[in-house]
Amino acid sequence: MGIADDWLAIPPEIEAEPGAVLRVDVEGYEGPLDLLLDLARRQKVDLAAISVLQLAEQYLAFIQEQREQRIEPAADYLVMAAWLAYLKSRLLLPAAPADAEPSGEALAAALHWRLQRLQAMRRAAASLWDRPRLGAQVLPRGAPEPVEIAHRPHWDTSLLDLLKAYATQRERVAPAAYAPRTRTVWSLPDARERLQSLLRDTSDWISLDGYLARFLGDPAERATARASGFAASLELVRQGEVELRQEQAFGPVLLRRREGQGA
Amino acid sequence: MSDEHPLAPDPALRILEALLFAAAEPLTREQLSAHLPANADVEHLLDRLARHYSTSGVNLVRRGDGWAFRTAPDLAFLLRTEQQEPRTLSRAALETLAIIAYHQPATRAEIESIRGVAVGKGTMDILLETGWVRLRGRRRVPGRPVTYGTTSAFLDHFGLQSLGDLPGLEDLKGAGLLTTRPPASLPLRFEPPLGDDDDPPENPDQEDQG
Amino acid sequence: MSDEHPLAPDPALRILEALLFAAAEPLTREQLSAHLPANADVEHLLDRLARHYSTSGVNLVRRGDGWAFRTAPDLAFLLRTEQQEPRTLSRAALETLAIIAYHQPATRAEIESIRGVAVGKGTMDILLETGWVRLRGRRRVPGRPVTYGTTSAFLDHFGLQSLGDLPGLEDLKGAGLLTTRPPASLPLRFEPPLGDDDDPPENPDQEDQG
Repeated sequence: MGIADDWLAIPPEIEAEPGAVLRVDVEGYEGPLDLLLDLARRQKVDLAAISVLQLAEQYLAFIQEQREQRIEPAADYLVMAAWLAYLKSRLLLPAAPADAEPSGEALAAALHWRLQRLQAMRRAAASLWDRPRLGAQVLPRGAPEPVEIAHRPHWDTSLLDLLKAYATQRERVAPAAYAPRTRTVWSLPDARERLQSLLRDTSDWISLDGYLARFLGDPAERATARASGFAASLELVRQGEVELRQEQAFGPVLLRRREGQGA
Repeated sequence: MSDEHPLAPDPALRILEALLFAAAEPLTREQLSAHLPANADVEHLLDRLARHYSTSGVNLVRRGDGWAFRTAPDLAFLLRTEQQEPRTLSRAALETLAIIAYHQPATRAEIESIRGVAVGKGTMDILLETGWVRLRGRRRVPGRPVTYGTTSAFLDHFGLQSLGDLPGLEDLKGAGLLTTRPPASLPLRFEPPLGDDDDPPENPDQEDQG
Repeated sequence: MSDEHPLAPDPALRILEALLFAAAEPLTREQLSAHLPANADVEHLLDRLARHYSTSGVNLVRRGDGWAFRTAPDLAFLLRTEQQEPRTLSRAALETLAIIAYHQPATRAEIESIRGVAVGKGTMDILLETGWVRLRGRRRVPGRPVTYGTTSAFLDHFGLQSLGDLPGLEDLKGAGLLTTRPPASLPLRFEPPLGDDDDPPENPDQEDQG
């Protein structure tokens, strides 16, 4: 990488030496390119016709002058100075036949192009600013009438929703015809009486369920009949009138009249 | 007909045009004439400019002491855009709407007696905002309570040709929406619950207020 | 010569006129055509309207994708007394703006290589704050540096129809001054921030991310 590539790189931090010369930006210039452009302008010729060699010498003289005043220009000015010194040497010395480095003329042309480009951008900036600008020479509508945004609700309610709502209310307020279901319940005395009358006629074991089935046509009454019948049979056992037997868990409950009792 | 601007030759009119266009507030004749030659007849120029813009999309109008460009009144709609926002009616609003639809004209007290709860003011406001419910008039009973009914926008929205298209109770039952038959003691649709001392609903033409 | 407005018969032109008059910012063709019949030739209507106003105190001008009414530039003398300079830019900021405008999309390194000096952070902040400069995307090179470009507000502020209207653009292009590398005739690698393995700046359309 030649020095030509380096001169615009971000300069390394230069360590401040105590008591040494002041390092400052060159007053009034925005960087080395700006300084070069200004020096070029002082040649009072068109930039296209400028002598790059002369420009390099002026720059180097300017920097030297600064240093004599014990002012050390900022690093990028010095990098440019080094590059220009190199350029000058390339321009003055004849190029060696097998020289890999670019010719002095090519370096000078490149610098020239950079200066022209910067100057072109400066002129463009100025002519841009000289245009009739909005708010300065051209005005927009002073009293714009902003567009009002009206939020219009869109109700997503369907006829079905409406009808459901109506039906729900009509049902809610309709007086309910509440009729508690009456159930036949066998009382214990009834059950006892019926068991007694059944057992009176036989001395065999009979199944409680089988006996109930004989009496009951309505299956809805079977639960109450079984509960009351079983409770009544226990009562009869306690009084010594009846024997109860069950062969296995959940098996049929069998009952028989006690011998010597009853009729 | 040419599209060329007929004002071109008159620099004074161009100046007025630019000044009035750029001004944030109406400009008075004095403010305008400060920019014109001393002998300019500002009043006359303003009249010409106003006439020139009279059929345009913007008009030059007088505002107090001043003059200003304003959008032509018939184009004011351009400056409003509508944004639809989907919204859902609350259950209370929907039920109230249903009662009004079936029992109109209905007073608030009647609605409340059917719903069994008070109707909030907000609920009625929302229904009026939907454009589906309107004030129909006043019942001729003590206190002259306001009656509510539905609008043609209501019919439009729900796809009904007329109120007679609202399904009857039997239809609702047939559709499985009603499981029990409401007792006859509740009023049927279109029959306001009139007390003994109520007048029948007035002629809607007399009654309408909107 | 009549003062009657020759646009009167065309409702579409009146609508465009009203919309553009009412807006402070340029309106795009899409924004305008939303208010016109579907078959309206907006481009043609805008041309007619612009021609109609071309000699008026107010002109209809194109600003990038948008159109806006603006006071005629030759009447600037009127306004100078009324208006204060709305904004001034430092020399550094103005140069940076010009470089971005002519070289966009441009990275900070490219701006710095043209100016020969680092771009202060404050400078870029100020330019972004003006609303004239925006982040355009990232260059597809190592480090993916951010690229900058101008906005439609930039066109509006500087009275440019499009970026093609930038003063002297064609001459600068012809002179080879809008490249970020020296012309091929210069056998030099000259841009230290970019290495050999850098891609050239891409097509802005591909590069844009926002």
